[in-house]
Amino acid sequence: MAQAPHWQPHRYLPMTAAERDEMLRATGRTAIEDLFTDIPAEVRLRRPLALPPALAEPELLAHLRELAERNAHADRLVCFLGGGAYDHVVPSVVWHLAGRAEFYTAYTPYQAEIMQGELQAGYEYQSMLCALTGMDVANASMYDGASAAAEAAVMARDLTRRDTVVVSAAVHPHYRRTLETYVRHLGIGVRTLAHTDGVTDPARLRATIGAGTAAVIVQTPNVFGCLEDGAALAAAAHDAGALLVVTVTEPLSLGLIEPPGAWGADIVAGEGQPLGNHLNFGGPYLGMLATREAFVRRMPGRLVGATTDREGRRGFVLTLQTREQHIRREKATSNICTNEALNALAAAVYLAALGKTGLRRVAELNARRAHYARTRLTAISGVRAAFAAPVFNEFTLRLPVPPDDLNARLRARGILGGLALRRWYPEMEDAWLLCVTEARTRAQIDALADAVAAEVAA
Amino acid sequence: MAQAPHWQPHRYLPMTAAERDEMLRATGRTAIEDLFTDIPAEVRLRRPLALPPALAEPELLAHLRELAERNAHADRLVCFLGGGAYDHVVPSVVWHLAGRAEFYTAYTPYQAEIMQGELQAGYEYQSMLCALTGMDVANASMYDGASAAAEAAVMARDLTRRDTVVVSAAVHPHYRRTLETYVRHLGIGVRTLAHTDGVTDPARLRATIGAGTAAVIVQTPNVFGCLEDGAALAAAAHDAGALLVVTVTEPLSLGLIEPPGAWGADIVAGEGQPLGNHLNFGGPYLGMLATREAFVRRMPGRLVGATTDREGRRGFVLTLQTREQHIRREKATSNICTNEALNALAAAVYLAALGKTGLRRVAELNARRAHYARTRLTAISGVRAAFAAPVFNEFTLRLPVPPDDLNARLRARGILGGLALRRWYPEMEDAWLLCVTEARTRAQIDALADAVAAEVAA
Amino acid sequence: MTRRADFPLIFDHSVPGRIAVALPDADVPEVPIEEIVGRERLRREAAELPEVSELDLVRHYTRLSQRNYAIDVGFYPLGSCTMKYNPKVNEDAARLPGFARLHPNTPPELAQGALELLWRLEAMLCEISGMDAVTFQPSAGAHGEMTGLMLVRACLDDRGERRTRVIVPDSAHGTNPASAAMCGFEVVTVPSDARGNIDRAALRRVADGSVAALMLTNPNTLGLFEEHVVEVAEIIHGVGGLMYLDGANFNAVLGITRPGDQGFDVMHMNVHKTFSTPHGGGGPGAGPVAVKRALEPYLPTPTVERVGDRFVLQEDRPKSIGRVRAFNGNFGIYVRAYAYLRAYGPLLRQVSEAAVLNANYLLAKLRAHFDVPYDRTCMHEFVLSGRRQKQEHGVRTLDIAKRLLDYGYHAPTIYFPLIVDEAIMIEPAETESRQTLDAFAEALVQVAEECRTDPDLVRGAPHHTVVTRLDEVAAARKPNLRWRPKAEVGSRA
Amino acid sequence: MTRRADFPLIFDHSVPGRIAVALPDADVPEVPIEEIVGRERLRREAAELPEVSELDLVRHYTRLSQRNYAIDVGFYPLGSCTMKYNPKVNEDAARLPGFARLHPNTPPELAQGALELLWRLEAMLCEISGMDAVTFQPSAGAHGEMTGLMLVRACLDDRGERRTRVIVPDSAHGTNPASAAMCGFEVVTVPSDARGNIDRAALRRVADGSVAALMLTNPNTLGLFEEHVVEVAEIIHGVGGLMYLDGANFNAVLGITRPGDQGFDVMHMNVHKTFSTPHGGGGPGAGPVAVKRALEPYLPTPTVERVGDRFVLQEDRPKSIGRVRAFNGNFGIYVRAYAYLRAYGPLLRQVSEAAVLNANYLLAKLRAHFDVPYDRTCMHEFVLSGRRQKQEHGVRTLDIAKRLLDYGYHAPTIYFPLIVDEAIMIEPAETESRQTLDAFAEALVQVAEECRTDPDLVRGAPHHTVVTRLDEVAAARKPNLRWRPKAEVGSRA
Ligand SMILES: Cc1ncc(COP(=O)(O)O)c(C=O)c1O
Ligand SMILES: Cc1ncc(COP(=O)(O)O)c(C=O)c1O
Repeated sequence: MAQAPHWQPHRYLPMTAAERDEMLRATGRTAIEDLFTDIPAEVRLRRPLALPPALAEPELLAHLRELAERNAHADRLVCFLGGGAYDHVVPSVVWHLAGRAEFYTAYTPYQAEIMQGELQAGYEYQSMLCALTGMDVANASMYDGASAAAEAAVMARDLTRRDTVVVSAAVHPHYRRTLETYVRHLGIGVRTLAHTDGVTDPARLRATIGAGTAAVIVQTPNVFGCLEDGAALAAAAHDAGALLVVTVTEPLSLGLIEPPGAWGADIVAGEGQPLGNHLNFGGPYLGMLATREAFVRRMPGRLVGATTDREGRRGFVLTLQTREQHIRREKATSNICTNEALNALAAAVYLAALGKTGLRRVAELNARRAHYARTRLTAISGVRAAFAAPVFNEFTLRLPVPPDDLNARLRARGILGGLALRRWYPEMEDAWLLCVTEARTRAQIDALADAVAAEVAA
Repeated sequence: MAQAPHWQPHRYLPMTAAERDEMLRATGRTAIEDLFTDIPAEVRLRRPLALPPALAEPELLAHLRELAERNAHADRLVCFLGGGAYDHVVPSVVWHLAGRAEFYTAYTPYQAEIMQGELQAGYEYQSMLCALTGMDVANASMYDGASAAAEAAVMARDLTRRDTVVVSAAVHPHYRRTLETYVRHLGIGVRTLAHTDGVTDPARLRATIGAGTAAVIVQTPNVFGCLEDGAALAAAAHDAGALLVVTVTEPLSLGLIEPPGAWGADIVAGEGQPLGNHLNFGGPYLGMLATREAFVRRMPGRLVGATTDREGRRGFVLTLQTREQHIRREKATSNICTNEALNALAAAVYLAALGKTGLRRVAELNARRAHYARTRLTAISGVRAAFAAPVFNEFTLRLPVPPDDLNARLRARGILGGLALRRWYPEMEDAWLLCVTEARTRAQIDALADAVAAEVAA
Repeated sequence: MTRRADFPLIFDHSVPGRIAVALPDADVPEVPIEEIVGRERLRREAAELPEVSELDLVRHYTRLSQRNYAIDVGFYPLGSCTMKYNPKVNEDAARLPGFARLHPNTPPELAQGALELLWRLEAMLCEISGMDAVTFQPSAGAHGEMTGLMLVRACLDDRGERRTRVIVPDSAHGTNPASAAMCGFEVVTVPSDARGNIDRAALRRVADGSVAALMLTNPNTLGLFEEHVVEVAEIIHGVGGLMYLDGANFNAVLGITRPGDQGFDVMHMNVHKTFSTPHGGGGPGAGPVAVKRALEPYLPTPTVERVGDRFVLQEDRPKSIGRVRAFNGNFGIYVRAYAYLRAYGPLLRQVSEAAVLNANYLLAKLRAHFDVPYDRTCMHEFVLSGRRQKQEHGVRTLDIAKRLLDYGYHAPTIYFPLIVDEAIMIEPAETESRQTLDAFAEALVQVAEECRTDPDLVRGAPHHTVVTRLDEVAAARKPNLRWRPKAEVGSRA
Repeated sequence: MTRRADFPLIFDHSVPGRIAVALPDADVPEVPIEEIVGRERLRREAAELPEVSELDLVRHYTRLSQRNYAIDVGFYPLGSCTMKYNPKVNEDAARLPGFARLHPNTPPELAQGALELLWRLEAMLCEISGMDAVTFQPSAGAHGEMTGLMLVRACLDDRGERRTRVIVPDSAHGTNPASAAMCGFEVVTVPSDARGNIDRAALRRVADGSVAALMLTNPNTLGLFEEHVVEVAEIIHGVGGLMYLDGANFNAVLGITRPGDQGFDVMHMNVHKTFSTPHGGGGPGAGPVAVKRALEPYLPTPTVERVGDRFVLQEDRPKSIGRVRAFNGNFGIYVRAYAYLRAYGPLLRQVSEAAVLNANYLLAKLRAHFDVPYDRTCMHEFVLSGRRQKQEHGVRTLDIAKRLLDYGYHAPTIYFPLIVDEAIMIEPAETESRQTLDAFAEALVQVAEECRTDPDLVRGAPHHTVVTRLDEVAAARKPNLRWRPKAEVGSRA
């Protein structure tokens, strides 16, 4: 292969053609190709990559703007969609801070002495997550809520040495699907417990679990928006010697609702997106994972710990790394390495911005506005609440018209309607899952109710 | 006045009601009002300010977005407007860097040892501006191009001890108007020299100036887009003992055009917006001011100089401050204090991003695309070039229809047309000033030409 | 170890051929460039700009930024400069494409949102100041001073009065006399009295028919409210002069007292102080000027006006002084100021209450350790004197300031106002917490202690900064104001 | 002087009643909150979150950020991690509201732009890798490994083959065996040969009908290209196993050779390495998995497909392994990766050319000063050994790494791969300039010199960082993993 005749300057590449030649010379080579002679000739690519031509920055941005504009994002349609991702207000400060280059262009803090920023932020995040969930320890993040729940199941198996997990049908279906994928080859069985009027029935749970049950997995608020009776479920699980894994897709609920740690959860796994992270069409989000102190050495994921330097000053390091794959390899608690540190940082900034009283107030705001919306909508003839259980900021309605049809008609009125639950529960043909956060104004709720009333009557 | 009963927490105010009371006590007062007793009672405001109620952040942003969307900005209409502000590509890096909090939330670098970032950036800006203009020294910025030109006139008066300035009618009218305002009360006379076929005629200039002329002020490219014969104008000015002040509203032209320093300018004053600064509906921009070394002590504005610290390390300080108002008070070279440091920083980042070859290339791109547009447009029957002089990225056309009418029709096609010069030169009823930068693609230019052809024929 | 080395210049990173942007092809017919602009006009030597890759560029400026002190990094008690928190959401607002990408020559009918913003801002500024109309042209405080005095001049000219003098107290900021000079006025200085107010007797002596205006800062630069401002206004108005307010300290009295009610005819505001717009390390700011009705005809062009339900840029102002800059003023800064005011609404009063309380609280903590030349209730700031430290320990205020840098603080304003010997001017601003004030007071008290116990330590400060004390004298004596390409080095200074 | 003090925690700034956000009123009819959620479900004690003002918050995190090393701050030669420049424009793209504000449950017909982006990205990744289909579900490299091995498993199960073992070379990253274990495979380790390739004789010995897959990293973790990759693939395919590529080092061979052509059946890519998406100090990343046609039926749901001129999220995949996370993967990261690839186009090859040349250049400069266990032409990175320094001067590689911090550099990866004694793994990446490499080489050589002349200096490093060497042993022995409110301190560990 002859040396490529050209070297095209590129803004991301400092190397000039002249430098390339000088550097080649310094390594005793004459052509770039000399560096690739270890590659068997028959698998070298003899043609340029068939990729669309390089774009200069303005063209690139114009193209991406065009793609972005072809999406009905939440600044364009008024969003009443929930179902595992939530349109909350993200205060401007959050990403002004989390978006600082020193944070987002760093790697995992392997060299603690020059990474105190990241490490301390991680420690603070862990602390706030413990406060939020009422648990003893939290790790520095997992990929997302679904994978965190799956890893929690594996962790429960390791802790209990039992091999079945029982999961409520009212747990988000993506979480259940992820769980099944994760445990399939680990000899862990998954049993799904049907819901009863939108919640998990403790009595039925008792009847389902037994000596082989490693964990019971429930979610609250659950996929229908209903609050579970956590204490009763915990008692049922514990009575059978199983652990209770609690999944939370809407952590803002914990500003108002008694946290899992207070009613007996052994592991809390959930989604941190609602804490200062954007919707991002599904990611990056962050998995939250918190547990009891006794279980920490069985925990997957990165942990930051406080320690001291040679002068006795406080400092932070990654710790308990013997759980992790780079040391324990196939015996590790998990394979997770890169996680979602930056999103965890954003969550910490968000929680600190709200603070103790602000969190409570924003949670109340969610509950009040959702309650108002539910009241207004169920006053419409033919529309009724699907379930009786109390809710936080999501609730399920039964509609007299197909939910997808209604959504299509709402769209024309600038509204992104609720989720047609049939997508996940085929038997729930008329069920419509609506979400109302603090980002929805009363005027928007009224407009929704008026629109639904009009379309349902039409 | 009784103590205001409430203290409402606010996100920008750390003080809590409890702290307020404790702190009052620490100062020996019991009420906030006790702090304001020096204010004559009769001028104390006895009512709350009649301002619209406080907005939380999401409402605030929604309101501002709504206002912003009611403007036909350059991402919405394809912009062919110039006339002193230019729609160039601003590389993403520029404001990622200039927008760093350590830069934009700093004050003027009075404490040099902790402000080396700002100071060094200022020194580098001055250096790049010298390179760009071909001058010896540049200051760290003025308010904008117009005020810089006005201050240059005052500076020329001080240097020459003469009291008339002659300004070409082809200098941007805002600059001339600003000049007149600035010098009116200083005993400086302003004479305007009519343009000749869109440029300043050196022979007419010679006939106009004399022993009382402190400065000749010309602009290139001038307000019609035409390049002036700078060398001839400089010779004319110098032969009369006057200084030549050159105004530049489009510094990108200096990537391609011989800089004023090379053909005899004594002071270069101009607008730095095109160097990495956004259009911002007119500001913040930055005034550029550069001059000969001999004149530096007569210069207005901040100057950064290199020096050394006690260990002999290089460092930077604000220097030659004896020119300035806080030391010289009414004898200062100017009253300017706060200037446009951040915009100058952005300009420096922009110039460094382009670099020596990039600047030349982007300047060529402007010239080529403008040339192409001019060629296409003047091929339309009834449309002709107003002037014969060479141009950079702006040019004046004569139209067979009223320019404002054409603009209104172009708008419907998504185009923000050129400037109807009649706004500034009432006698030029059919003149249309068009600007074509590197941000305009060939397709956009073709669309403009097609639209003009269609509308002019219609 | 490279720690002692000079921090490199961007030019040091330059390698011929590098570039940090991608430029599209011209994609138009190739025409020789000389044919377009003419060979004789072509630039012969390319400008000696650095040639760097995008990463080099990013790293250079990121590292430079880390060598800068800023409000977001720490406490900034720089008196008179009002370094308060700059809300982040305001930055987002100013960057909305509808504002940032709006061309200033856009026809007003296509810029209604921007004009409405300015129009609403004007109404709010009038309510807060007690004035009647505002110009947005001036780009900073000093620019506003000049503009305001030109309005005074235009008004007096219009009345046919040839008044030549402007009175400025000796405590005034340097921009005040400089601005007066730029308007062709003669500056008359009057002293302050023992309580830090303007000396009314002296004022009466100079107040006559030649006085165009008095420029007053209120609260003044000692951080004190002019107790007799009403009387002072009467004196000036009595001789036919106008009252100009340097509004740099307006942040102390928002919602508490209004300059328009105190007798001022014209004032500027520093939105980069009072209304929290970031100072940018030396600008951009904005210095809108507010006037009473009588001065309105003279305001610069354009003004923002409402006609029916449309907003226009009014250029047709026959008595206008003209322009003081191109286009519509620092619009992007006004977006931020507007956002700030909308975030407070009538709560704005609390800004001043907290600013003044913070200042008095800090003063109480420091009173015992420094001379307090005018010991009154201060407003948003106060002035100490380092006289004692200088006389007793030979430590100058400059040294104390530099030593504070070692403690991780920005220093207060020093040697201003000029009427206080070894002045130390401290302004905490309302956005600082009590904890921050306590810690700062402790540091300053400790420095005062060091002046006694280890004066050399203080005189040698700063010790922990990226460079130690810089030689300003050498910088001014042999100015080195720019980098030059290697070949040129030494050829000129 | 407070320099020695602990840097405060955000909790240290907390004061009851402070808040950094403004919350709107509920503006809906007041209903007692217990009636809404039920009294027994109400939270009894509010979460102990810090209460701070907006400025306190900003300052805390700004200052924390300054205590962090990052690509934008300096050189980051962290082998295997590929710390290259993260283009700024990609951040702008990802923040466009059309992407950042797009709800994952939005019906696909309302998210056509987002889906088209993924669809186009898939096509580009296939072209670069020589594979046929891609899943975007995995959130990082290790997640991709697990997913890829599950695909292998699903495929073999589908063929009715019960294969239980996965072969992993001893040079592999720890995630490889861990991922295999998470899929229930037994891990078989094979050694490397003297040239740093996989030992083919040993491989042949373990390769039998029980082998599900070989997990290979190529270029491998020694920075060397597996010279016999084609033969190795033949061995594995010969026994019916599949070839898995850990694509962490893909950045070395973009446009030069394609895994699909080398015989790999499935691979993951680390877009946070190869395609420049920022690592965020530990994520978010993305680990898309690319497969040959035979494995496509098993890909997780959903996949992005084109139907006519519309794009859909295909959930109906009967043979799919299911999901490995909720929603559509780390979409925001893919926006950046897409932007990166569009900025290069076919020029992408130069990325690898420059990365490999930079590495060989740096190796040439360092060869004389450290042991080079496998002295071949390296790819994008190379592994030195600190054996000599340890044996001769008693200085460990850890010390050398810490000492480099004093010179202002991030340290290389150390003690990985495990097969090299005192490993020092250096990856310069293509975005670094020769000047940076020269300066870094100089520093490292100087540290090597210090190992001889002043070993204690090195052993005591770092000396110039915000904290000195931290006690990791104590941290693990008595874990302190969270702050607790004062009252609680000591009550639990
Ligand atoms: C009292 C006073 N007046 C006027 C000014 C000048 O304001 P600016 O810097 O905005 O021109 C300042 C600012 O330094 C000041 O403190
Ligand atoms: C060779 C190799 N394989 C796998 C991984 C794991 O990738 P991730 O951190 O994205 O999970 C890494 C990253 O550290 C790596 O270097």
